Amino acid sequence: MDDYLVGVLSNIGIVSFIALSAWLLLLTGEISFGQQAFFAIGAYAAGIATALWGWPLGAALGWSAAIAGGAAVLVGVPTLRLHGLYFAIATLGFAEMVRLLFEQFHYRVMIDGELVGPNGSDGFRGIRYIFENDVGSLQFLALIYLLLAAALAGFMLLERSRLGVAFRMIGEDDTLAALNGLAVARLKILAAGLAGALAGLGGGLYAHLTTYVEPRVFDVMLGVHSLAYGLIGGLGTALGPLLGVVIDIGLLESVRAFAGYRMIVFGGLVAVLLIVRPRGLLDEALVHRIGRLFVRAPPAGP
Amino acid sequence: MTALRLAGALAAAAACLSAGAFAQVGAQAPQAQVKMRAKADVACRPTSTALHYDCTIRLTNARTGEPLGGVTLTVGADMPSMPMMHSVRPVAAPPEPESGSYRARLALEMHGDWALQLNLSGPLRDRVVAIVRFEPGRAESRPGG
Amino acid sequence: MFEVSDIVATYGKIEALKGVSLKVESGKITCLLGPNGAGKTTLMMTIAGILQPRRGAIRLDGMDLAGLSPARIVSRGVALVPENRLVFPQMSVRENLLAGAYQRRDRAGIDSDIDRMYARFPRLKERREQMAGTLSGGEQQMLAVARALMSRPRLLLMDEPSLGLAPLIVAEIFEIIAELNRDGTTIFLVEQNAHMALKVAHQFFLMEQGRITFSGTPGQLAEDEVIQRAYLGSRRAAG
Amino acid sequence: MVDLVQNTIDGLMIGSSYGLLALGFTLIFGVMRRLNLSYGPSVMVGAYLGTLVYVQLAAGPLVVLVVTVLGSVLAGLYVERLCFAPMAAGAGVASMVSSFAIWMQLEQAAVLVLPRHTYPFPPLATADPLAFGPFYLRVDGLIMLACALALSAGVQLLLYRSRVGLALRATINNPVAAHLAGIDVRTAVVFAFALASAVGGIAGYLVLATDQQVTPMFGMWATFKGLIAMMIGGLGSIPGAILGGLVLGVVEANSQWYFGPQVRDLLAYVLLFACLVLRPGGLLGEAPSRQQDTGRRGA
Repeated sequence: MDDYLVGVLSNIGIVSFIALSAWLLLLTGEISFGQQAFFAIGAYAAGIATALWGWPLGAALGWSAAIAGGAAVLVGVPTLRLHGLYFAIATLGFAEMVRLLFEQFHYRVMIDGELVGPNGSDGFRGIRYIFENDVGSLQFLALIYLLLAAALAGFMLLERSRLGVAFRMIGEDDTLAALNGLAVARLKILAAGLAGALAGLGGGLYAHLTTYVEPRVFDVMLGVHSLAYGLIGGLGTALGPLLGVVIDIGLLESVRAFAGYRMIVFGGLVAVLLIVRPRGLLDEALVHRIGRLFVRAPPAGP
Repeated sequence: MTALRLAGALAAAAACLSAGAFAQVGAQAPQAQVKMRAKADVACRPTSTALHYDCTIRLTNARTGEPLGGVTLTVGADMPSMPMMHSVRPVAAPPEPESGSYRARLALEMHGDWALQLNLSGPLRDRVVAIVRFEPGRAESRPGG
Repeated sequence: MFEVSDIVATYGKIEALKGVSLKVESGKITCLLGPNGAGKTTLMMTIAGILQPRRGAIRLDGMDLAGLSPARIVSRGVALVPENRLVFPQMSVRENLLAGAYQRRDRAGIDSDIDRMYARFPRLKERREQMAGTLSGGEQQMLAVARALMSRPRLLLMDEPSLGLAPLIVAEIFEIIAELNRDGTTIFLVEQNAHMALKVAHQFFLMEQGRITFSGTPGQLAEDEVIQRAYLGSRRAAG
Repeated sequence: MVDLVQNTIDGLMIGSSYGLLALGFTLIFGVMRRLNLSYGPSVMVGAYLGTLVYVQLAAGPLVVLVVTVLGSVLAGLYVERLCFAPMAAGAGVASMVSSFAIWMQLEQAAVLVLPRHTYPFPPLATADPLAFGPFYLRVDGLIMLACALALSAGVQLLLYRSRVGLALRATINNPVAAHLAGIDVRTAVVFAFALASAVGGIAGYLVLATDQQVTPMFGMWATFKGLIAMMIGGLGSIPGAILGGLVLGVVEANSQWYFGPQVRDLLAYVLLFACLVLRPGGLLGEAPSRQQDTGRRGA
């Protein structure tokens, strides 16, 4: 495979994590403009762990997921009392706070005669783990998709579990869900924590893929894109956001013929798509219909 | 509290999973000792075609400061403000007569700040990132690369 | 003469109206009875133009109203007092009345009509600068009626005007309905409270599952045994 | 102390432009109950057209103002047609994401027409600042403040004293009841978009004429400043929008002076976040009720 293809596939895999993260919150009925904050926290945490502390990659990735998930739970407690637009703007405010804090964040350590570490708005260079340890780009690609597959398998299990049903119930109508005895607040915080951990894991992978991060990477653009993926691809299944990413990054690549008009064409396509299918390509109805093709007998409840 | 405990358990599971995945990848390459690192200076000039730039890249050994010749260099580009959205197909940067000097011609999609990814292979496998602001008629590197 | 013929309307794939035809005589009070979910509100919303019919015609004195926008329908002389007393909660009583006259341009006529509404509904006059959302249920219903009248409708549609109101207020509302009719307004109302409707209405229709299943005068209605049991409640069962 | 007062004066002036942006935002939000992320970029398109006639045709300030406002209105209506009009009720999130996609589109269109990073914008006033004792008042800042107050008063009058204002408020209050009262809700929505874009266009003109330069980033800047000011002041409140803008301006000016530009931006978001968590209704708005909950499925 040529480097370019590997690079694009790696990007698709990594963006999928943050897209899944935003989608998980959409599932519970909340719109977050702020998942890029957890992606950023994960990226910096994992980068610091390998480049400054000499941790192995696996530990660093676990750490990035844990710290981002923890941060998401902490932020979720005050913000999830808000709803709809208020929650969306609060997440946006939080994410921008995180980005601007990283602009102020200097933590540089002399390693091998070179200052390494986050340097405010000049970014964090030299997250060279995969180069120093001879992890090939294909190997890294495999790692990305292994983790993504694990996350997807988790979602598939979630969809069949009581927890998944609970999330969807809350997403449909949280008052009704509460009347049915669900601990809505805790479940939402759980969803926020899981979503944060997913984004953090993606961030950790991203930092090691590019070897370089800077606060600007994590601005609102990334967050709104990741939200859009779920809506383009469809809200009915965890494959929806992935399809969204493939369409976006894949389509962006394929309409390269339009050169400078790319965003004009793409923006228009998305707008038209959302008119035709406001809940995305793989919406609940379609997923249900496809599901019926494969499952003759009704699935047994837990 | 069950929900939060479950969250903790899932986070731990995620950590274990990633650690497991690492074990496969990392097992082949035990933590290397100090490895050679590259440092790069990038200078770009606009060409007569809009959005096309001629870049001269000087690679040095980060520790000794000696010119770094004989590596295979490709140059990709990404926009930090739109990460992973504008990955430009990497171009080969053939060496110039002067040792450690390479030249690449970049075709960008829009003006603005780009993170040039200098991918080194051959005797040294490394990636160096240089931030360059491309504008119509000029290009300017951000120091610190 | 107001006439609905063979109206079909759907909610998604569910046919809510399956070919409804009925006639409302000018100057009379006509009442549409029917159980919950029969399609009565759908019919009202379709006549008012909020919902578009799949097919069929809606005619007021020969003018076709089907397919027109709600604003056009109001300007042709049809006003709906919707279910659940939809008022503009953060606007004053007076502004609600002004909004009802939105299709009219005669400033002086509007002002004198507002005074007429105040005369007819003295409690609205007392509360004219109050936000409509702070009114009681009965007052909101009166405001909704007054607002509909502000467009000077030839046909007034009312969707369950007594719903959720205290018996005394219900009696007052029906008195107003009778009064409006005496002043010459044609009224077509949906009502569950058949006892009250029997006192004022001249003509009845019964709607079940999206179809008209009975039409007749109050006398014929009272004679029909099935309707007796279902809508008027047999005295034996009640006692 | 002198610094504090001077910063506050400067902050009030720049804050008045934030207030105008918030005013436009709150109008669209009030009518649609949806978030128009393309609001700032529409204004940016107008400003780019203004710059175009300035750079290419050496047009005077008045022409630039008219072109900017008209361009903003046209772009705003384009967004309304594509992202809001065709969306069914209940597709609030889709509208928002769609308006984001159109943001990307507008930004690229602007860059295609004028590819450099910055372009000059004609200055609002070149007169020296007025001195009052130790304090200075910038003339362009004063014009900005005066325009903001006059425009918000004008919009308030329009909403509360005119027929079209009645239609708009009725639509905001209860769209179904507005239909039944004979109000042409679609026209009211289009009018709200046009009005909001025009207010945004004027705000954009005032800001850019003070900065004397325009970049494609202005779209994002305008969206976020308007959004923050609107939320601080209270969603749906016109005096709240202006007040929120002024508060944001004062906080920014002082934090810029004492801590630098990065902390200024940080504090703006801290203010937004704290406001939302502690007082979601904003300074003058009403606390959100479940019915007004937007962006959710039912919105």
